[in-house]
Amino acid sequence: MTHILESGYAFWNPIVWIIVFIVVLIVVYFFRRRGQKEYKKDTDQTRIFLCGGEVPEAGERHIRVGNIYWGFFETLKEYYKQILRPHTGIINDYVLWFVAITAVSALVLLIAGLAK
Amino acid sequence: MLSKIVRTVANQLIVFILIFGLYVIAHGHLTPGGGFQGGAVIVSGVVMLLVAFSSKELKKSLRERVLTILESTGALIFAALAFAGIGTAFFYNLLVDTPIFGRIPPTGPGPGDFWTGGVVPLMNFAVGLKVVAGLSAVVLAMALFSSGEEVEE
Amino acid sequence: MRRVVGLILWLVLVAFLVWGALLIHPFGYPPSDMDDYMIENAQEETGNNNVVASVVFDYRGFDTLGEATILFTAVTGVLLLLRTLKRGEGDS
Amino acid sequence: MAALITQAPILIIAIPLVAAFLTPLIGMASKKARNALVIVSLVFVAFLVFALARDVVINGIHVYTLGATSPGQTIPTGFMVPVRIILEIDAMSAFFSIIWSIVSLAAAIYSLSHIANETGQTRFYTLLLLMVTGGFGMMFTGDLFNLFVFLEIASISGGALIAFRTRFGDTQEGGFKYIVVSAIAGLMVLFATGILYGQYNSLNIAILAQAIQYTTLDQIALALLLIAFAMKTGMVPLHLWFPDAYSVAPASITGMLVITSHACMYAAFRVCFTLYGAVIDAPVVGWILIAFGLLTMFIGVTMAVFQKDVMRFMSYHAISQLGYMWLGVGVGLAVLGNPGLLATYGRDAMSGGIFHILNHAMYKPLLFFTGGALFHLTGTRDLAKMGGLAHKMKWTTILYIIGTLSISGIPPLNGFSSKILIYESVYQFNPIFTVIGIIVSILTLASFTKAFHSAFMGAELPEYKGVKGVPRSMIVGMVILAAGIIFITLFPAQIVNWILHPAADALIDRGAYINAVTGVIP
Amino acid sequence: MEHMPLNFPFLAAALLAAVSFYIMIFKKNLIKLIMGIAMMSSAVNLFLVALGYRAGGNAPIYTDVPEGPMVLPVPQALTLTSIVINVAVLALMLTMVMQIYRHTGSLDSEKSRKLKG
Repeated sequence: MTHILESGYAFWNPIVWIIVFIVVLIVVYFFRRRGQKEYKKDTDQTRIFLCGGEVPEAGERHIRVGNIYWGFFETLKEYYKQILRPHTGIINDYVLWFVAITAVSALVLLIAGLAK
Repeated sequence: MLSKIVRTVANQLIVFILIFGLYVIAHGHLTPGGGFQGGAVIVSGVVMLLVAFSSKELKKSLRERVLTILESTGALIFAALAFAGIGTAFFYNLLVDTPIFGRIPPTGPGPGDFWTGGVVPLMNFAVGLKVVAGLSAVVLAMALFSSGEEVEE
Repeated sequence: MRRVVGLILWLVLVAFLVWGALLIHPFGYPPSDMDDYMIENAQEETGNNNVVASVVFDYRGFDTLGEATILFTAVTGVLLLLRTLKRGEGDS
Repeated sequence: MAALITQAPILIIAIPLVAAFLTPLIGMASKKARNALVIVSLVFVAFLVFALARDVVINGIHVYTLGATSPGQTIPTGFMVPVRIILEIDAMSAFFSIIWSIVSLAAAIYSLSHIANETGQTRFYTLLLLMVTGGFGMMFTGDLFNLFVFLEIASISGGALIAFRTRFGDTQEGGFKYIVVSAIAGLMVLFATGILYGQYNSLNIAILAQAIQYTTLDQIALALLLIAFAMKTGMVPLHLWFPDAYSVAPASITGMLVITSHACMYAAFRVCFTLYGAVIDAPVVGWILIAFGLLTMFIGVTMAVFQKDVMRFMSYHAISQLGYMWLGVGVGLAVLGNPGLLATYGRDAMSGGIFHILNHAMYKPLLFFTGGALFHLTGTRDLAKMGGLAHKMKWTTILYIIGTLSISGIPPLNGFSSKILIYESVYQFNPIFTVIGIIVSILTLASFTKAFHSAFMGAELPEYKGVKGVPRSMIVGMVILAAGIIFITLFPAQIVNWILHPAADALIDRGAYINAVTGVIP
Repeated sequence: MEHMPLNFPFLAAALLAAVSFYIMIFKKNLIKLIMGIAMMSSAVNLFLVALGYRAGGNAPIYTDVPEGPMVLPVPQALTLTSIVINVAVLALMLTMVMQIYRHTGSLDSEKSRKLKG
């Protein structure tokens, strides 16, 4: 039993990948060793620097979910307006969707059956 | 809580409803009927009591804890009767040709013989017990909830 | 809008249902291999005069066990949903 | 042991059932005994499932005739069609039952402390065991009406469990929507069963598959069955009930509901490949599945990026992941009539879709469990109220990262190995589908990064200074699934060869399924 | 009985199902929705029983049965099962509607919804 996952015309072997990943980690670690040495904990070096102004509290400092990917949603506003319209949350609409898809797929199957 | 006439009549009538329900359950393997139908008949009697007396009155005599125990017992008896035949196959009717309910009726039309049917009459009784306990528990719980009473947990 | 579209699709489904009802075997003359076997052999195999009872509890007894299980499930669910809440977890 | 294997199909269904009947009686006596009963029965069932699956993969299909003079006697002597209910387990059923056993065990262990301070725990565990029974029955039965019965068992218990927290109003609404949708789907399945029974006078799937002729009535029945099961799996645009129900349920139940939707997907595969396999208009139905699959992937993920409720966000991701499975299996179905293409990429596409079911069944319950842990600590599902929780829940953060990397297909985790199978086999069918799949994967990673930042990252918030850590049994339940993820990550090829190719072949080769009942040795 | 040209019982089942679908699509009241589901289940039960009828048949019970053909027993068993299943489903649905009414004070499927989007 081979350890290589053949897929179409490529293959995938996690063990080799992990070994390569570890090697890369070691190389990165050696680069990091050659960095600055005079870093000290619990001094001004570790304090947050905000243009010299005082740093706000944890609650205000945290970026809430509403503000993440603002530009993405601003760009796709039209798409989301369209896509949110069927999501009404009314149970009758759910039944209507079921009826619609059943009727349409039955029609498709029937026409395909007649075509044959 | 309805008037005294209704309560008296209900008290008398419940006996006949119980007898008819038990008849439907017991003859499930001979005549139309069976555990579910007879159980439903008996539960209709319970609903009559619930209408005649208030749910608070009925709660004194019908504890939901007892009903839960009865329902689980009925289900367990049914499952055990199904398991009994597992030596050959699950649900194997092993009581045919045995002293208990084991007689084979003559083929073709004829008068029914009560001691036939193998495990079927026993399963009818188990299902009847289960349906009576379960449905009356549901009806009682709904009545208690809608009248704002405490429903046992 | 919704009403019109819904009516159209509903009519399509109704047409399918009615057409299917017309296409089934003529009423009263069903194909019946399996059922004839049960009607003939129910008395010897299960010792029941009531063929329906022997189907419900012997031939298709597993369905009946599932049916009883569903009733048990529903009763448990109803008693679970209608339980009175303890102190401290009122509506919120 | 041989006798145990012979009786295993019914024992796997009956043991959780009897345990569920016993739970109310024992729960009155002591809580500890009740929890022990639940865990022990599920562990024993898992052991039986693994033994049975091994035997099925080695020795072929198992049949179990209920109530016959011997379990192997599917047809009464001197007769040509079976009259009794037959359980039939092939590699596909075994595969799904393995998933179900693992996830239900993890969910039960997770529940121990997740619902520790709620009322009605005994009934909760009773319904949980009944749900396990329903799932196993759906996967094992070879009888169409019996499939409907077990579908109803799983649906009713699931609906009651969704509405478990009765002190919130939205749980009742979600449970009601789930029950209504399940009732309609079940009634449509029953309608189709009646149509098939009226034509061929049999309820056994194998016998129906032998006799079926694809008349107009059969086409209507196929549409009813396919769309009913697709609605239960949550295929766009029939997914609208899906987030409503999944977001309000207790997290352990949400993890199990994912697998019940997979069980309905199994039923849909069974209908398409086995029941209608000989006569079905394969390209048309395959393209229907592919189109709905692509729609499901894209709309699901775009809705998920938008969400702010953590469980709802994960539910939409569950929807979009279901699309991958529909896509892979749909491609396999579209080329079913063409042995050459089937050998080139169709079988790989189906294996990829089924492999994705396995991976999804591991990482999606894990992610739902982490969401439940967040709810357990903060008491809210709103991501906007969370932040800096990595200080409180270190284990949960690590497990969440594992699940995130896995769901968004980052190598070397298991999501990647199934997605590469799907991508490269679907690419030979139509390159556009692969592009869409990769875009969906990118959006998945983006949205999970957003949720990760807003929930775990950042400084410790003042309102969550006092909360305690996540209880141990919840961690254990999550670690079981994470261990499954790591195992699949390390040995993808072995799993594909051991169980996935047999499962795909079991779908393709319907003759074996029929012969197992009719007794004809090919 | 004579051969029916138009399968009236099957037509009745189909029309009953159609009416119940109409109710479920267009009636906003939750109780009416449940009524629609109950009608749908009775339509399915009628369909199943009608499937099993055999012209001029008696009930398949050998106890003092007159001579003649017997109707098919399996559809009756299936109908029995599906009746009990639908009873269970309806009981659970009504319970949830009671809870929804307790929480939102409304039975309208538009007013009593919290989950959307």
